[in-house]
Amino acid sequence: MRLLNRKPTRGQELALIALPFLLTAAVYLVFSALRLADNPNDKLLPSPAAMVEAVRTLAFHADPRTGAYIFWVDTFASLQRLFVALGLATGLALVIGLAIGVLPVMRALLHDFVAVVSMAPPLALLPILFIALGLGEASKIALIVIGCAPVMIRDLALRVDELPREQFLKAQTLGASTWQIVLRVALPQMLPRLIDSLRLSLGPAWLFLIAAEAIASDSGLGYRIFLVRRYLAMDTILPYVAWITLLAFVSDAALRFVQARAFPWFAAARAS
Amino acid sequence: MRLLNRKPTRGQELALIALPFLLTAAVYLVFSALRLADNPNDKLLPSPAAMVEAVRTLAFHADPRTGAYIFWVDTFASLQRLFVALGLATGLALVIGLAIGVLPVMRALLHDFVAVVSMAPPLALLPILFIALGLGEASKIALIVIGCAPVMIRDLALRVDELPREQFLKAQTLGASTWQIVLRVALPQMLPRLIDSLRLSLGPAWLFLIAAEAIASDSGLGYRIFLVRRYLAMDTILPYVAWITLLAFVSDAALRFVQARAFPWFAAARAS
Amino acid sequence: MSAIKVEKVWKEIGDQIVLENISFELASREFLMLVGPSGCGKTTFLRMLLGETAPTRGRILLDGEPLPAEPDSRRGIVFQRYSVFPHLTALGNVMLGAELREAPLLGKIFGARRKVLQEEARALLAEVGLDHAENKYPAEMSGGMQQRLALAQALMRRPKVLLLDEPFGALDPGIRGDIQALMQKIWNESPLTVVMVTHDLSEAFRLGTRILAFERRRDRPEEKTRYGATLAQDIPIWPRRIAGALKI
Amino acid sequence: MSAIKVEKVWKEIGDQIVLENISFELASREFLMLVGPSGCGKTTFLRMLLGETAPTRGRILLDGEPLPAEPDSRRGIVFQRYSVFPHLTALGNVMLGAELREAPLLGKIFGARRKVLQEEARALLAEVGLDHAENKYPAEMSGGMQQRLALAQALMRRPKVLLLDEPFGALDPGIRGDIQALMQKIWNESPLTVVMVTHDLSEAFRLGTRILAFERRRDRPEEKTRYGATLAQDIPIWPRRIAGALKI
Amino acid sequence: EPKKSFKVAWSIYVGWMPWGYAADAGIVKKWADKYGIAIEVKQFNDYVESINQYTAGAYDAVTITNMDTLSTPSAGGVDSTAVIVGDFSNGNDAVILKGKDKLAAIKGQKVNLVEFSVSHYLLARALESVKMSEKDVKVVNTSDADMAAAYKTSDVTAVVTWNPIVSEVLGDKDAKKVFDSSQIPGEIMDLMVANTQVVKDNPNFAKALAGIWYETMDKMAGADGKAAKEAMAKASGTDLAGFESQLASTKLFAKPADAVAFAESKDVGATMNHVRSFLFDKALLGKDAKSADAVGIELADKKVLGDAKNVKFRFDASFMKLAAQGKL
Ligand SMILES: Nc1ncnc2c1ncn2[C@@H]1O[C@H](COP(=O)(O)OP(=O)(O)OP(=O)(O)O)[C@@H](O)[C@H]1O
Ligand SMILES: Nc1ncnc2c1ncn2[C@@H]1O[C@H](COP(=O)(O)OP(=O)(O)OP(=O)(O)O)[C@@H](O)[C@H]1O
Ligand SMILES: [Mg+2]
Ligand SMILES: [Mg+2]
Repeated sequence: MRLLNRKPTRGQELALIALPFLLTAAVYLVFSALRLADNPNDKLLPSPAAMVEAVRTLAFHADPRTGAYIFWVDTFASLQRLFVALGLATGLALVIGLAIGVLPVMRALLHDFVAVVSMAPPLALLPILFIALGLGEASKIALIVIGCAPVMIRDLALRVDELPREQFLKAQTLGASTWQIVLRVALPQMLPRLIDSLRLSLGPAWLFLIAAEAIASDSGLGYRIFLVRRYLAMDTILPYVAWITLLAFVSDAALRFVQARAFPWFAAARAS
Repeated sequence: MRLLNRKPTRGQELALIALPFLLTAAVYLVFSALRLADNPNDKLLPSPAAMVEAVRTLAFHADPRTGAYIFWVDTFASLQRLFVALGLATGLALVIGLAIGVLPVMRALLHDFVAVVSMAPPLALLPILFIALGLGEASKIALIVIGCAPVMIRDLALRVDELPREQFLKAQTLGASTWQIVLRVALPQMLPRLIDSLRLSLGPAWLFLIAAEAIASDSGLGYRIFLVRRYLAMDTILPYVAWITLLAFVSDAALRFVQARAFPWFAAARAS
Repeated sequence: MSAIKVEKVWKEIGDQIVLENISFELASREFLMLVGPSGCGKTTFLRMLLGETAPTRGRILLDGEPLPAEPDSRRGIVFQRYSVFPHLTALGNVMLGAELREAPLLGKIFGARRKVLQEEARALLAEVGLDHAENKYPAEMSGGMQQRLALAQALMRRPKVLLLDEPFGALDPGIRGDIQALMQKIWNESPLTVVMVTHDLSEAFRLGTRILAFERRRDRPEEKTRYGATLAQDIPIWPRRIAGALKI
Repeated sequence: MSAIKVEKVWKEIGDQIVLENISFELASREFLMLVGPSGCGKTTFLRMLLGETAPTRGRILLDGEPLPAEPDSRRGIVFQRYSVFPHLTALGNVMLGAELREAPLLGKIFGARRKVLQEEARALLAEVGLDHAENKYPAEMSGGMQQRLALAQALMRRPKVLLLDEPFGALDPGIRGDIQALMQKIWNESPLTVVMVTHDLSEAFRLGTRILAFERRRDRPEEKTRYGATLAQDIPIWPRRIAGALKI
Repeated sequence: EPKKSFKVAWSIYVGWMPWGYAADAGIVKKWADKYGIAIEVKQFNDYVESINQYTAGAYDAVTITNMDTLSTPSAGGVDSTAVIVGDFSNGNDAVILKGKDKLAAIKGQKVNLVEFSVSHYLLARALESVKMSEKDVKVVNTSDADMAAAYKTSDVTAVVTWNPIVSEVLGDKDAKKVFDSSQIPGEIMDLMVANTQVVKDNPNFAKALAGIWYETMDKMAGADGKAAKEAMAKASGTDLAGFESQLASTKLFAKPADAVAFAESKDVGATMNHVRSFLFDKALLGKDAKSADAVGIELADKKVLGDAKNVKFRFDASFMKLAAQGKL
């Protein structure tokens, strides 16, 4: 039978899925053990026990001075920034993307500008951003928005373009005004596509968040990673990275779930 | 007439396209002039003349110590890293993406693993990367590859999935082996889609490049930006950012051009 | 009343002449069938009737007045594909026209008035034979069901003119027969003037009250851009079909 | 020789019984038409003949041997859509089968041998009436042209059995007539056993040598999963059509 | 014009951790209230960004070294006054070689450091001490955050960096410290620098800063000093022992009088001379600078180094004096 037609059984499938994860873990453990045997104080590849210990201290022991549980404070601060920023970016993308997609005048005005802006590396403009917005939450959120929104706007405008022209004509024969077309034809069909776009933006958003927190912050997962990086405290960094990965993965899954639930028509419409 | 149906004339269109660019330039000039009036040595928003001067020095005057034309050396170093890395990422995406998309066994093995890896923030894992690959070009290129490839792999596997099942069946009735199906059915249809994916990766790739060059380097656009950031030399940073934007924009246009030229069947096939 | 008058209409697209000097008058309540070889400009002509694009020369009058330059609710349309909204259920699709009319701001009706509109929409759905599918999304329907739905949707807004561009071209023959009968019934019962493009001559004779054939007289490659299609034939159907007077 | 024997075949998908106890024998060179209401399992049956999916119970024999469990070059197929490769020209699509046969590693032939294959492919293209379109990509072709191309592509590999799943369902009636004639010509001239699914009874009678009708005897909702479709009718066409002996 | 609220930027470094502690412990608020003003003390993770923000005018004062003051705000036209000389690096910055214990062995090596930072300056001074110059080595810019990891790679053989990275790197068996800032005592100063115009218009702001600083110093020396240091250790991502070891290589002026004495000593002038010629060499005194004299530096005794018409960097011991006299 051709390899292409060979489907693993459920059991084989689970084994195959687990394999690369286990392999990665095994490789880590071997190298960690080797390094630790050489130098018990090696910080680069700490033992699992050391990582558990580090996380336990951060997650379950209140900071004596402030009474805060650092791990959770960091997580909360980062997630708050991330969600606020992605919310803003999504809102912007929806409004501007729809405008560009639906209105020829707005397309002329903004399409090329957004295309150029989306190519600019926002990290290099940080000093200006910080001056304009101060060093508080605003500038961190702004960095994420500036990093993610232009791409999302372009994506959404493209998606509006992909709606069959016939839908707009049809709506007009049903008496729809421009506003009504946006509201009842374009917008509801863009919402599930916006979720796709948002999912794609999760990765870059985390990147910008970490970069912003690395520069000016006093809490957050990215802040902590950069703070302890000076000491090469991989026993903290690695669990933090795993935790960020997990958070991103869960957000992604949640978005997919929302998409399937809230827009039952979408999966079929996309397939056809 | 509905706003939706109102198309600007060619002249109006050009004016509208130019407007936001001119506006941005005007806002910059006003604020720059205000700050410079206050402090003629202000570094944050230098005058256009100062920027031209800075670029001229870097681009047309050989560095007295090394005899190099810094601007071009930086550009060349960065582009080389970027292209090598994107080439590698593209190759990886093609091979692994096709494998996941075509072979159920490889899908079980790698699909979820790649999904998880694509969520990990690569910047935080730099120390391990350094140890594994050293501090030279390899680790910079690896950072870009690690940052871009998982997303491209996922994207490509998804695109293979989107090929109608019927094509694979049809090919089998024409006697194709798995290998032949990959080579003559899946691969050629993936190439133009890979260009789409590559275009989407340009933004993140520049981001990772700049981040990598900021960490350890002695040339490159990102290196220079972070170096002169130490004394807030925005007269160098801003032209560099504009230059990066231009380079990214041109690469994007070039990729679109290649796609249209090399795959004449693709535009129509995508539309239908 | 919804008579159409076409006066010396020319249409050029780019530097190609697509239609050349088309003139005819169409009385109210006619069922006009537009036929002609592929690429002769039938769709282009329909798009001018819709107001999506304007004639290069000449003009089109609707009830004696120049046609508005954009689509409006007097002219309903059913395309070959993409005629219903994928994000709305069958009922939502049919109600949309009424909702847009009555709620300029939100485009959505609530409360008691919604109930009334729903009943109206359900009656239309029943008429096109979709009474059991009101909660289905288009993607869950066959092509034939979608085109019926598109008809019901267009009728909800009570257009004076109904434009149809090969609405049944993609359907299976059996299903096609049903929907043709439905189409004739609708034309018969509603105050509609119908213009329908088709590739299928037998369909044209079965449904129409009049058949117009477009044709490119000169179709050699070097002539293609310099001469457009003209009105080649104008065939009234005999015995005459008269809307409302006819039993099927 | 390419006789098919179907022995007490059952097919369940999930916990729904789709087909129930289907048995029949098909002689070599027959042109079998498979008809039945939508959803009765015609496509499912064809997919079993193709080897894409296996019967739950019973078995299918091809020339006395169990059917291989995956598609191979003895059984060609034309689907309703997606039957040609969008990235290859018409000529490339037709040549593909031969190239795959002769170049296991690259799947591509060069040089003199390529010229020979090209001529062969051109002859086939001419036979299906696409001689002027050999450099066109499928997206540049109409639906009818694409289905002709799919036929030529399948024939290039000289299958013993040709499976067709409503290949002309989406075509306009005029074009449909042409392609039906073509189909009959092909069957007549090549050593083929044909199994074709159709919705169109008149097509079935026009082309087939034998008609099988599937039907769900019990189709009330609560019975739907517990009883599958069975072979309801088996109609030989009279006067008998015999491949190679018949003039159209 | 006088203003009521002020913003101070500080970044995470051993000599500046007291600022964070002072903010958390309410010392900042106490002194601000005393002078009827509001002071916001903002922590930066990234030192460079704090300098940039100050230079761009978003902050009124910043914790910064003497060298960076001259190269960035002062060269950028922002007239700046060193209100407090908090400490100088006394071993906190070091040149470290892998496997070689003589500085001279650095010849021909690649040296990883943060270019244009005090590390770069330290390297220049170190090379001078063995009659070499920067031409004898190859400098590779490397971010401080990644220096510890970079050292562990085989292609890195020489680094110049600061604490806590120095102790991190020295944890390695073959890491040898061949030169450190204790060999150029007093040359790398950690300052609290404020905008001169702001200080002139609002002397109370500078007084409050001095008040905050020396009260915090007292706290650290006093009974609950251990708790204070523990808090600072935690905030800088380490533990008490790690923090103490960093403090050990920092000459912290716990008493204002010591700081005054240091600021008024001749050594400051000599140091600034070294610093400005180093910066001029690297073209960091501005593009139009024709000589190291381009930017004027006013010392505590009002003597000016360089262009007296373009004084942009001033040492002012008066506020520390007030603290020493208990007149705040
Ligand atoms: N947007 C366009 N740009 C350029 N040419 C066009 C455009 N639309 C139509 N044409 C040309 O106008 C002519 C008429 O096209 P039209 O679609 O009206 O034909 P048709 O009679 O509807 O054909 P069919 O029966 O295939 O639908 C064709 O030759 C076509 O090439
Ligand atoms: N992959 C599947 N999963 C679940 N049910 C399926 C699947 N494929 C087919 N079925 C079910 O099997 C039955 C037969 O489907 P099939 O497509 O074979 O019918 P058909 O006779 O070809 O119909 P049509 O004329 O509409 O093409 C249907 O009731 C369908 O719901
Ligand atoms: Mg048409
Ligand atoms: Mg079927």
